[in-house]
Amino acid sequence: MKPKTADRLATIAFWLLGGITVGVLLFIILQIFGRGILTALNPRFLLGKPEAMKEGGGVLPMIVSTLYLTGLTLAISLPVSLGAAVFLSEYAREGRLTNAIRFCVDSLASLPSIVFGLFGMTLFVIYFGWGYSLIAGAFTCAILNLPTLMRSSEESLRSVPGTYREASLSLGATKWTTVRQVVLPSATPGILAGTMLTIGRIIGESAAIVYTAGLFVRNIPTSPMDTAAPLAGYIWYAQTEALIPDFRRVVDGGAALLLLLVLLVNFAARRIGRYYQRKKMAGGADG
Amino acid sequence: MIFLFIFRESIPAITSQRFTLMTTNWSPNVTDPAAGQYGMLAFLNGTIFTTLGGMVLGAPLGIGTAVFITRIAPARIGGTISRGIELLAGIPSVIIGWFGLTLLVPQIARWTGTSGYGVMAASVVLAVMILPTVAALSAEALKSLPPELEEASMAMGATRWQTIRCTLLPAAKRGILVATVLGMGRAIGETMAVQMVVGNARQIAFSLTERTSTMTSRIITDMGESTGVFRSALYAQGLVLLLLAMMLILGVKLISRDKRVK
Amino acid sequence: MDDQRERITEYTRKCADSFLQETRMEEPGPRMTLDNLSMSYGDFRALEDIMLEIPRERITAIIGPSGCGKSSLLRCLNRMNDIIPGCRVTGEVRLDGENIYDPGYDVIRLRRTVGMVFQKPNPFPKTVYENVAYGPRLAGVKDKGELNGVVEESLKKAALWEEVKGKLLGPAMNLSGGQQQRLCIARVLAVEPEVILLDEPCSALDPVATQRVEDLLAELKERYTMVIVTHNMQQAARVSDFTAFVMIENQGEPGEVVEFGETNHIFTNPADERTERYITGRFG
Amino acid sequence: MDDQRERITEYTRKCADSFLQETRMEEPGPRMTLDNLSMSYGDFRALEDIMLEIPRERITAIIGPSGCGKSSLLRCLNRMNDIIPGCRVTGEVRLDGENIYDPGYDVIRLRRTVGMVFQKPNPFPKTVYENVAYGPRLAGVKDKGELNGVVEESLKKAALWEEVKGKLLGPAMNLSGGQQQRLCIARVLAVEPEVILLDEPCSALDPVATQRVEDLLAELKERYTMVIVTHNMQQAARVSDFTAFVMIENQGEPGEVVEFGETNHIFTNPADERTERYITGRFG
Amino acid sequence: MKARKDFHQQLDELYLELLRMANATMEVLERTRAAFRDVDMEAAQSIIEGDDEIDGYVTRIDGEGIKLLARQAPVAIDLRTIVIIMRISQELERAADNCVNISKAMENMQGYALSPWIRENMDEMFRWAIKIIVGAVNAFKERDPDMAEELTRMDDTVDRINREFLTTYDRESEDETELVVRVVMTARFLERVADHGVNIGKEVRYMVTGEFAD
Amino acid sequence: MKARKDFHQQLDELYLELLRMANATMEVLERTRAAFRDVDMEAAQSIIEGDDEIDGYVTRIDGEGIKLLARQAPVAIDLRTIVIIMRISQELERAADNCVNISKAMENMQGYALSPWIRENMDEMFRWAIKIIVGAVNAFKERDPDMAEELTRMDDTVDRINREFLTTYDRESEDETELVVRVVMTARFLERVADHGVNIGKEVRYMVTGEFAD
Ligand SMILES: Nc1ncnc2c1ncn2[C@@H]1O[C@H](COP(=O)(O)OP(=O)(O)OP(=O)(O)O)[C@@H](O)[C@H]1O
Ligand SMILES: Nc1ncnc2c1ncn2[C@@H]1O[C@H](COP(=O)(O)OP(=O)(O)OP(=O)(O)O)[C@@H](O)[C@H]1O
Ligand SMILES: [Mg+2]
Ligand SMILES: [Mg+2]
Ligand SMILES: O=P([O-])([O-])[O-]
Repeated sequence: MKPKTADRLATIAFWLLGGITVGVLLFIILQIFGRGILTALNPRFLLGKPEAMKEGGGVLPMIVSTLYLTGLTLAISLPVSLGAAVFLSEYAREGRLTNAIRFCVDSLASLPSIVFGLFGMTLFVIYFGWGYSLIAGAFTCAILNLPTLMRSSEESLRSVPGTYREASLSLGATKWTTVRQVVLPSATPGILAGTMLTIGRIIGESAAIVYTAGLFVRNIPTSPMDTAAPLAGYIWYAQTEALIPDFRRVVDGGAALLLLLVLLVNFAARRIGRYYQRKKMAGGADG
Repeated sequence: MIFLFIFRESIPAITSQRFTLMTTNWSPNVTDPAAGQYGMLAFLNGTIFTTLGGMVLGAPLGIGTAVFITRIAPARIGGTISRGIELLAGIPSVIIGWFGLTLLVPQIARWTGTSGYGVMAASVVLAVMILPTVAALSAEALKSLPPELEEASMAMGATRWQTIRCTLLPAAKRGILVATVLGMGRAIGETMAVQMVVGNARQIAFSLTERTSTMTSRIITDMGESTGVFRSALYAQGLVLLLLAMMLILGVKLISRDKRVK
Repeated sequence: MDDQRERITEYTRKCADSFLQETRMEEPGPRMTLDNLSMSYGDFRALEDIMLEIPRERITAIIGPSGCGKSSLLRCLNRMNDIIPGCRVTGEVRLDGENIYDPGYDVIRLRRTVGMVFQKPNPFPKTVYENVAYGPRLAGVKDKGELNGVVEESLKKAALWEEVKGKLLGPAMNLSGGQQQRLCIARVLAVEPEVILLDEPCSALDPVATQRVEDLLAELKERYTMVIVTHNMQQAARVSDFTAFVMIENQGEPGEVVEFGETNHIFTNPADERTERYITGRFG
Repeated sequence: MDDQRERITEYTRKCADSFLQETRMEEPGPRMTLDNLSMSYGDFRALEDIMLEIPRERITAIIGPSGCGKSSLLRCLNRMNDIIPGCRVTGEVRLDGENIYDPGYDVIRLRRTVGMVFQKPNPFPKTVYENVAYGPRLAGVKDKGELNGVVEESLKKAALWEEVKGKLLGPAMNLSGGQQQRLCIARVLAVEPEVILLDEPCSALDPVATQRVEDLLAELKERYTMVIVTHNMQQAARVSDFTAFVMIENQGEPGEVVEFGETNHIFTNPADERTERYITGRFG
Repeated sequence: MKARKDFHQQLDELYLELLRMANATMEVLERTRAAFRDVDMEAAQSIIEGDDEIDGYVTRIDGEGIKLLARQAPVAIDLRTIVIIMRISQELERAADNCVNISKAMENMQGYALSPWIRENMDEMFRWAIKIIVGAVNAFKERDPDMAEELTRMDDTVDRINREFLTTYDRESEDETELVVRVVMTARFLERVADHGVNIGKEVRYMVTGEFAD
Repeated sequence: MKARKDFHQQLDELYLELLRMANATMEVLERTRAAFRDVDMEAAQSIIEGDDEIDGYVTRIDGEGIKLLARQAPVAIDLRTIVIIMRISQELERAADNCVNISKAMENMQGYALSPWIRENMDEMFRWAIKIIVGAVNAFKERDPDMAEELTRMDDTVDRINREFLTTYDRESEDETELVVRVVMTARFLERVADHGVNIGKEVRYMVTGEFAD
């Protein structure tokens, strides 16, 4: 009977552990939405301009900054990382060099983002003299995310079964055609998943951008050289400096908004991914 | 390239302050950076202390949750929880930090009669931060175990707990270890949330409720105003973080290489 | 010439044991009896009214087209179906007279008495030794010497000892597919079962490894009652003493046992026309 | 009675075509000729001095124990070995007289002439239609109508049209294993090859799907020269017209062709004793 | 689901080949009957020479049967069919051999006059033997297991006439001993032919039912 | 690598069973020879009754052979061995049947006196026929394909003696016609026995070499 008793006890213990996690999860999500959802969806907050010292500021420029930054970062990092990934997985001969590259990339990937922030500030903001600007933030974020993006893309390219390549080659396709027609399309879901994670990371990123893109702006940034204030950084700023009288409202609302944004992006990316894959699957050789 | 850059930037600090980097005295001088003292031992200690705290709380919880959602809970509940965990992973760290600040710190303050800032708060926040990483990756490791293993064990007359303990956990050991190490990486590198609750004192913490700083929180705090050797000292901290990161990577590599052999 | 004849006579006389006795082996009594067994997955009825007797110390093969319920049937015999949510079983399965579906029946004991080997070799990711020692350990055997003995004996019974005795402490995953499958059999033997169920044990193996496993089964049948599910009719023909042919009459209906009998008979002269059509490849 | 006899006579007379002619088919000329072919992976010599003639519009099976170099031999025939780093080939392989290893030989054209089907069904993760249209598209066919025609025809040749005509735009991955393998064959047929190489095309399929693919091969052999590598001797016996038995004499030595001849002959009366030992399962 | 088209086609082919052989055998029987009736030595000679055709069938059927056994691993009815076809072809060949024997015996009967009794009875035997072979072939064609009994019954008649030759005729006839011996032997050969027919019937029964005849 | 232990054991078993049958058949032949020599009616009767034993062998060997064909999908030498064992068992059975025929013929010879010439020549034929069967069985046991030729040569002697019975004896003997017929037929039966031996030799050749005899 002993094993059976142990079995029963263990089951209870695991239910408890699971319960705690669910509790934490529910608590946080409910708290975020409970506190901030009304503020977040308030048009004045959503579409208003921020106030430095007064109550009642909005966050529109921050939202725009976030989206702008995300777009810019992806525009920089996606092509580079994809190119590198294709090179590494399809063309480069396995050897010391590729392994060294991979090791560096892996190390970079696990470097705390604040170090990138430091680096970005020194290089882009001061050395290049771009000042706090979207472009500096975007480059920093791009470098920050490049390793993840590249490795996840490479992984998904690698996980495309070799049999696809063989099949394509044996039908008389060239290597480049094979990559374009078969390998990339079938790696798309993996690449997209990596991209989605990256987007989430950019939206939520604060450490790397507060001293590169900027902390606070009143106007909606338009040019890449403008100073910007992505939402996550702004929240941090608002609560550490506590200069705004209703900073709690701003932070709560901002948190809810951020969460919504993350959810939205996830959802959209999934949609796009599915659509793209379907198109690719049905699409012809020239697609 | 980035390594080189960081290394070069930290040279001034290393050369000029060779002996003081490993002390606890951190008294930067903003106007004349060269005159300040830049001992980072306190922050190193803070980093390790908070990380360990986070791990002790977060890892068992994460692994337990992973087992729960993959093997114990009915499929529907398990699925819902794991989707929730993914969501938790997507919550920006500032928000978690904000919660730590507004809910946790006052609670701790009330219980212990201190300010509430400090290692304990930071550990709890970190535990929450790494929970999704550990839980999701461990769950993945458990899920990717061939179902035949479980069947084999059950077919030999093992109870569910015996199966989990003697077969599934050992089989997923490497995946779980990797999950834990990655969670640890996240804990070490975490900046904002920790900075918000750790108290940012320039002292070594000997108890759970003392204020202290971690290396990352110190960088973010001082980054805006640093120049010269001061900034270089921040870079030196970055370098230490980098080395830690590389060690972790090597660790993960070793673990997973093992796996490939077997 | 007469000399030659003498030699031939002598030669044949040597074969003292009568051929007659060997070929007509006496019918062994049943070890397990399925009585009116039906099972469903949720609303889907997979098997209906199965009546079957599994003869003692013989190999019984279950053959039939894909999806007819062979695996489901097999898994009823050691209640591995209990794990599958929504799976319901009615009717009786008697093991040495006792109904294993009785509420009070000890499932853990049942699964040690009725061992199982799966389609894909599935050794635990442990050493060879630990794989075999797993079952005895579960049962509480702690003594090192005793464990060693059980491991060695089980591996010998599984015709694997010679091949692995040098790598007992090496990972089981490093063995070849065929060796892994024999290891899984050894692992089952270590818990001293009386019946062994095998669900397509060779379908993931190449022909050479398959041959090895088949040879092993032929050796084991002296001491164990075995039930083997196989897709491969030639395999059923080669290894089994008795064969049950299961099929579904019409799409969506439950599987039923169309014919059960001596393998010799089934493969030379089946009684049911559907069996004949199936084994000669004349379906559809 | 005489009446009955008359009916029998009539019945047999109906079979006008002479049995004699059918059974003794005239030897077809070779489509591909391997001349002194050797190949190595780095330092390891996998095959040595292979001489072989692949008869036109017949199925040639390559059998032999695991690791003897069957797959390597097959992949020499359409230079799929070029992809493997460190792989070197010497000797000649002539396709209709031209040596495909000549420096100037167009590999892309070769691979369209000598198509290949692999062990595991490997359709592209596209629709059924796109899988078949892949090859023609590569060749520059753009016209929708023409493509449709090629797709339909190829699927029909592969005996798959009836099963998939409703799901042409559904994902190929949703097909069953056997259907996927026939789709892969259709995909090859769409580029209008003359020779088709098949590397254990049924080893991942269940017996029913295997049967289907074998039937398909029997139909295709009227128009295509086929070479099939198989682990399964019974399969070689069933489907092929000619059989080559490859083996390694001693561990570490390269593989060689021990015997090549009509399948009938190999399986009833092989000339080489090693072949006999192998096919009757008497090795080792 | 399964098809095994190729194999079953080849099996049908083999089946037809045996029917063709049966046809040829029946023709030989008829020709032997006519040759005996008309004491036609030329016809007898051509029967002896034509035996190669029958032997050719046996070689082909044996080769093809072995080939199918080796290549197709047949079971149940398919296996029985192949084995039995090979066996029936042997029975037919031996039946035809007996025709050759009769033809050879006829050579030695040259110059003797055959009494009407002999002619009548021998022709009767021929008729029955042929009837039995036709019935056996028919049973094979129709896959009729029940014909075996009827054939056995018909064989009784053949046996009866044979016994008449063997007991009544050889005691009472005043023919030359040599002629008597030939005639008795011819009767005996025909009796063998009928026996082969009966064997075929039994083999058909086994082929269809899978039960060996007692 | 491969083993197929079980199958090859069963095949050996079948091989031995055929040798046992051959033994029994040779015994029957010897007993028939003795019975004929001693005109021992009781022995003849016991031979007729003992035929069931031989038939039992055939049934068992057939059943076992079919079983192995159905279950083991044999090829090459294994396949040929099984098919040929089944065939040889049939040849042996028919050889034994001829012994039964001789025994039955003896019943009708009761009361006649056999001339020494007949006795001698018939015993000579018996000796040769037995020699041929022994040689054939030996060829089977030793898997010797070359024996076939020697058997054919030995068969010539049997044929020669048979022809003597058939041409010289039946013309010149003054025995009663009935006796002549029996004696000639007995010779003929022995000739058949020898033929079956020759057939066995050919079948052994096929079994070993895979080539059908011409
Ligand atoms: N867990 C399950 N839930 C629902 N239906 C199931 C489940 N397992 C099997 N089935 C269904 O039960 C039927 C019988 O399945 P089973 O696996 O026993 O067939 P099988 O004869 O073993 O087939 P195969 O030869 O393909 O292994 C099938 O129709 C299958 O779809
Ligand atoms: N890419 C490679 N690099 C080095 N050696 C190889 C490679 N591919 C195969 N070999 C070796 O070449 C030999 C022949 O391999 P091949 O795959 O042709 O054998 P095979 O007869 O097809 O075996 P199987 O039946 O297991 O598929 C083997 O010893 C194998 O280890
Ligand atoms: Mg199954
Ligand atoms: Mg291969
Ligand atoms: O050939 P038979 O001896 O059977 O007439």
